[in-house]
Amino acid sequence: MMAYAVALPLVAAFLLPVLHNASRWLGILVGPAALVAVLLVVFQSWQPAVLPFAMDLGGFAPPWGITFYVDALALLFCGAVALMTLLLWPRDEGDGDADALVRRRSLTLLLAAAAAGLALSGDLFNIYVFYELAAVASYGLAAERGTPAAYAAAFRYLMLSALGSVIALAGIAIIYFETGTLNLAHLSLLAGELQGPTGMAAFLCLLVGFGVKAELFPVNAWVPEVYGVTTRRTAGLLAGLVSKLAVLVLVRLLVLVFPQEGLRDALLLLGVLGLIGGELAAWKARDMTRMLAFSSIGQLGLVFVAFSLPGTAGLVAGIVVAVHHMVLKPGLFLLAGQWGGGLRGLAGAARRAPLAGLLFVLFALSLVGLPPLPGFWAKFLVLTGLAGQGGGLGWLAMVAILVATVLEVSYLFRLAGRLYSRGDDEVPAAATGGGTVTAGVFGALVVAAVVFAPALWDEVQDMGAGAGDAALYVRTVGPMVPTMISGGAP
Amino acid sequence: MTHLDLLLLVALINLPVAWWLAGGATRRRLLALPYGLMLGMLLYMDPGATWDSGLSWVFLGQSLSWRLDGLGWFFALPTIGAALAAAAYSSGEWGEDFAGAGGSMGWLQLALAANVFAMLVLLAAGDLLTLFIGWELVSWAGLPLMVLAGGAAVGAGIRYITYAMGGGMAVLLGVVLVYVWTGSLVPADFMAVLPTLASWQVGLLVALFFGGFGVKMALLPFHLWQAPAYGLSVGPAAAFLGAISSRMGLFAMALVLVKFITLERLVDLTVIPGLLDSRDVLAWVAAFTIILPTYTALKQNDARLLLAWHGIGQGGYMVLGLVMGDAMGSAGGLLHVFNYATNQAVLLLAVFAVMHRTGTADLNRMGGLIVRMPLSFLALLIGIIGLAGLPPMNGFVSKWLVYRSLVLEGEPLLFLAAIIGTLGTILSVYKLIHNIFLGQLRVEHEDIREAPWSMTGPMLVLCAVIVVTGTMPGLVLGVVADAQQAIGLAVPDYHLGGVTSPAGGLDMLWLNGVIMAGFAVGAVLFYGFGGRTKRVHQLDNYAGGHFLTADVRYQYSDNFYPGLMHHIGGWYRGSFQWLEGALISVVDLLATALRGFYHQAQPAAWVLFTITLGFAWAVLP
Amino acid sequence: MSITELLLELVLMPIVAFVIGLFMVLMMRRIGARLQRRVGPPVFQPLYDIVKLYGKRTQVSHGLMHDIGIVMAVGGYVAAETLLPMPGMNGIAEKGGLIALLYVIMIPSLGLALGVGQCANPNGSIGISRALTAMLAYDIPFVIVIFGVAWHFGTTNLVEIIALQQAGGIATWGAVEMPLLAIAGLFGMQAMLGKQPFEIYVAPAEIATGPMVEMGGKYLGGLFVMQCFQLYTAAVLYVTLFLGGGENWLFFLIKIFAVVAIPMSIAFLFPRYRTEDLVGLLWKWPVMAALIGVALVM
Amino acid sequence: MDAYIGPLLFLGAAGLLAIGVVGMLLSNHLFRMVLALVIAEAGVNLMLVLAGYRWDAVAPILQPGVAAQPMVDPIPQALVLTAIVIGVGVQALALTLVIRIREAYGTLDMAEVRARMEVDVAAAGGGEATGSRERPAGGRPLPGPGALPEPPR
Repeated sequence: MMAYAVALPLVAAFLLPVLHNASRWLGILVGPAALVAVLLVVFQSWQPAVLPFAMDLGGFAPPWGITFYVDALALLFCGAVALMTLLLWPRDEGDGDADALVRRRSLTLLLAAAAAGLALSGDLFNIYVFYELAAVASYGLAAERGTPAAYAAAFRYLMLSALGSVIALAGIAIIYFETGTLNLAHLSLLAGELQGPTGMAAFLCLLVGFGVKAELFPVNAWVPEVYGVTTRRTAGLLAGLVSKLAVLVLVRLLVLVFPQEGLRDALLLLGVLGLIGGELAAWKARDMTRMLAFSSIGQLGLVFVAFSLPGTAGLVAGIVVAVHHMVLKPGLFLLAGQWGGGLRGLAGAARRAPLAGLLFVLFALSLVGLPPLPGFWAKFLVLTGLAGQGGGLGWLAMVAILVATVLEVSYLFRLAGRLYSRGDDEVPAAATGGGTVTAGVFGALVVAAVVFAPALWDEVQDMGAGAGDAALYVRTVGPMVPTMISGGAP
Repeated sequence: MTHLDLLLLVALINLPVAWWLAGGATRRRLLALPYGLMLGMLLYMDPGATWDSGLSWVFLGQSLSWRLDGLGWFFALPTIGAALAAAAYSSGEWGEDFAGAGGSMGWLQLALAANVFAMLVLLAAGDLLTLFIGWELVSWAGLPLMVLAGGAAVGAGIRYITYAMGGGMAVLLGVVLVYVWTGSLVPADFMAVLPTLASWQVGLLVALFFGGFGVKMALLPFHLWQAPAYGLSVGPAAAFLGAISSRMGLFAMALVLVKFITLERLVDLTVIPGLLDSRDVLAWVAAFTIILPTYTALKQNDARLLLAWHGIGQGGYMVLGLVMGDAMGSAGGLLHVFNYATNQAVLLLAVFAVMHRTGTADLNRMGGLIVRMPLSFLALLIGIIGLAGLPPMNGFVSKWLVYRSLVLEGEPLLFLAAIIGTLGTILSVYKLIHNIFLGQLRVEHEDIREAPWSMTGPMLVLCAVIVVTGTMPGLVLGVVADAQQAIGLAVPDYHLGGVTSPAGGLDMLWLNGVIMAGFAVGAVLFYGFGGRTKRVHQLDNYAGGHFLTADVRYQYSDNFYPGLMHHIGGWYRGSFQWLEGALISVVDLLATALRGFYHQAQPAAWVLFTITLGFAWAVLP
Repeated sequence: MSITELLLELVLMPIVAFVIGLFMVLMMRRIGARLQRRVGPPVFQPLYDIVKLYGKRTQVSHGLMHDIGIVMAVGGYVAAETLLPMPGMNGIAEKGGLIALLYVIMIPSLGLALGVGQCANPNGSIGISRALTAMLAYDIPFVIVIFGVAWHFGTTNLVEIIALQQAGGIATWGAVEMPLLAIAGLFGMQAMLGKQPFEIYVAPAEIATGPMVEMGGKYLGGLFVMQCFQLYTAAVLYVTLFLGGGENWLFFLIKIFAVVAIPMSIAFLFPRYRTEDLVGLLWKWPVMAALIGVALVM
Repeated sequence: MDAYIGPLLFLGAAGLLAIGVVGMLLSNHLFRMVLALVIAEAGVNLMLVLAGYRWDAVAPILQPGVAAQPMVDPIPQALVLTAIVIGVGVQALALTLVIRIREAYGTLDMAEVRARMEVDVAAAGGGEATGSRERPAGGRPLPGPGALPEPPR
């Protein structure tokens, strides 16, 4: 049943060009229809009694076949994939050629399919394939605008990401070499094999490999370039959604296969570097898109810091921070699309588009953490987790989060001040008027999070507990058929 | 639905109501009504009792609760009073003038109402988490009120919010540490665990909370933002902000440092063994906060900035009094919050009344306005006497209490610092009143009229409050005593006229009575015995034989104290601006380095670097 | 001490102070004359001056604040007198202590400053800025002295300070136990009375650029009256703090005239300091002496 | 002898991977970077195959008549197929991008391409590009007798 979440967008992606030539209306409707179908599937299977359940694709029993593991967390991300892609559905960017739009839409559907796959898949190599699928789709989206800068940015991103994939594959090879299996549940049983340095080396390879997409600190040099050349909606999708799924994969690995303490410290250190690096670079950025790109690097750093906390508290904090950023960043990117232009040219922009101005202030306040807004609760959870953990790195992380917040306030409200200033120079009319409406939907989501905070909190706590329980995962996937070669190579 | 809920509800409803009232020219008259209602409700609630609130959430494993005790009540009084004065002031001709000049009255009233609501939420905080939530709301509510004036005020506002969030984050870290170390944020629980904490832990908490709240109080290292932020904002907004907004820092300091961590614990937290304990450090920060901003105010040439700088200086008295911790000192510190709120409100409203008429607040472009605006002169005179702390006015009582506690606690250097601050205040307030109201009247100001009643009304009411609470400080001392008991401090035995104590008391009824009697004797001597006086025109003046004409500007206003400046002129090197600039350039350097990282030609190198580092780290034990 | 007795004292004290003040002004002029080898004015000359000034026909006023300035100047000192205990008459010394007195003495200078400001004469304003700078200068050592005394006697109530000193006899006098503070107090008093070398803001030669530039007739008369009160207040305050106050009227008069004679005799031997030098001097030696004195007392 | 073959082959694969990665870093020419990527991916695929390799086993093909002998693990070989396919796809895309960049920027030197791209990305985003030696951000004239010649565009 949940396989539709991957299958439908995939089919729609390939059918779209064909249907577009057949009739204009069909071309427009098929994408959103597929996504709405996925949403229905997700809601339909969201009964707590049934969750979590595992699906063996093609009937092959684990560990031979590929299993899809569906728990509350995976469903949340699947639903998010469908909803966000629907909201950030590529619109006509004003350059008029329809087939560019079709190309962009099919690539987006491909991206959605791959993202759903990443959320659900329970097999390491299958995750690698979906990751590559998502990567190729984002290369396409980066290069698709056809400007020289787009080609250059896409190429640099491709080289970085391909190198990462190569190293991830090396990691997978090491894991297979050690344990003889790639099924996460089975790996979780054989986790004892991976305690030594080779296991740690394997995880590092996977961390760097998948880290490229998750905007991990040293390997995220592509972010400002790619988000600068793509459309704002694609940038929102990439920053808000796909990066979180790469993080989700890493978290599953941490929970199921690599429970060593040292790895969490590595994640924490890289997260802190990403946080401070992102915020400092954003403080210096000259145009709104790149500022938001650097800000997303910073926030992803915060997500890594949150997930590096041990136990359910870390998972819960990570989920809250990840979902909060997932809702916020696309909204900000849409507003950037609405105004466009460098920071200097935005003087008085909010006076001409008051709703957009209000939304920007709402998003900025939540990003910074004004108490009733969800941003504050996320930050509070991370800080209490870190303080509880203590240790030199814990203190460094806490101070880093606080300094990063002050930097965020400085550059976001410097921009807000410019938006509301009585600037006289006219702002170029933005191409897409629709951006504000969608941003309004994201704004509504943030406000809803404030109103339904207690209910959401219980929901998130169960989700965190479920995701953190490795034994539940193995039990759900079911008994492992004994493999022929349990030891691996001679 | 307890009284406190009602009060909070009215404050919340006041937001849309204020926006709506500000819309119409006729409706604007009723702007002050909601605040009057809130003041009435507050006065109906007895400050001695603790008012619990019905609403409390359990969220994220934390319980959020609200209750108003004596301390909260005492700070709520000037908050609502200042808002009432500001609203009344802006509801009249000033409002039409402001709206006419393109300002948005709706935003102003909404921001004012939001500020009052945020402050009430803070003042009624029941536990540390609610305190922080209220703190953040107050910090953020202040921003729109500051940036309404546009132009330079926006830059000052952005600088303010960066400082405020720095302070807020320090407080958040403190709250988180308290939660982690003591397991709970409800005062009843963590106050029991606090004494068992190690001294470095309590030291860190004190540093975080004092630093965080000190940013709002503009204590010394963090004081650069307040003068432009409060001075350059719109008229009644400046009066409200100057009067009470930064005193929220003192409320939080009193609640956390005095009630939760207790002053005794501060005393035995030695910084330099034998010489300096943490209470002394706080006292000296307050002492320097009294001196430096006051002498910066002396050099200001804009009336609003001069008064805003004094706001920072007077904050030092309050913290000094509170930190002394004995009955007299803490009573003086807390009473000074109320007294200073009234003084600063009157002064700023008077300066803005003059600005409303003459269009400028530059001290070098005014003079001789006493003949045209006598009521504003009277308001400013009463305000500066209160600000300088001279007897007939209430400012004297609170400063006397602080001095008395400094003398009898045996703190000569702190006492000297406070007196230097007072003398500096006297010098600079005389410069203020002289450059605006005394001296030669300018040609362009000859036909201006007194400020309209809607502006002079609130000013005169506040003047009456100053004189009455000056003569009968017992009225306010009663509420101060409740506040002191709420945070566990000794209470001085006060009576209507002042304070009695074995080591020398104060009775303002007699003192003011004698002063008024003295003035009467002087008046009798002057009017009774002397001949009839002949009024002369301002140009009929001794000018060493020269014949004075209107086009010669015969006024002394710039470089007002050359003798003093000869000595301390060299000390104005702006070392704090340099410090702030250095910090910003460090951040800028790091940011440029980071941007360089994202502009490198070969990003893949970092993949290899991370992998090799990771393998080395994995292989080595 | 019933209310009526208290009210009688409140009326009587300023009058007694004024009379003693007149004789102090007379003594000042006589000492000046003796030092310059001339006879000096007759006994009631100060009174004659005041009556002449009040009687003048042309009284030039620059506005209401100009008049109220003089009223505050005289009234302020009248109020200050009631705070200073005399032998037999304590007035309201218990109600307001040493610190209150320090502030009440500032009211006349503020009133004078406002009055001169209203005269719209920049020379007057320059004079007032000098006067306030001088006040800042001499108040710092004076305040340290007050701290030392209040800490030494453990109270700010003047009546108690006198009682303590009289109980212990000469050995417990302020001057004996706190010599350095006494010397610093003398410096402070010298500047407070505006005697050379600290008389830049009241000097007759500087009248054209001093506060008195627009003062004539009863305005100048008011300032003369203020000068009498000023001399009396400074003398009695010094005696109260350092010389054990007056056991009876004879000792009291001897002490205050002796105390006032000191700055008078010093004054006529010195030229005049400029304002910046005045500030420099007063911040250097008296402050150092006072600080060391307080250190010894603590 | 057989004990050494496995690790030796594994080292060979790792060597190929190292050559690929280091080759990509050191080369400044776009096409050489793509070639380095090809080598790296070949290395990794070899490593993946070797994960299932046994010295004394035969190819994992079940023929009806032949008796079952110890066979090499078939799963990594299946995985390698997909990995190779993905690699080829990515390399093809990389080459088309190299061609496009050559047409647009007229150069294949990575440093210059990046500098040009930076100016275009900044222009697309609306802000000014960060300073470079030719066009200093601060706008102040460069010291020295004459301004630098305008870079070939």
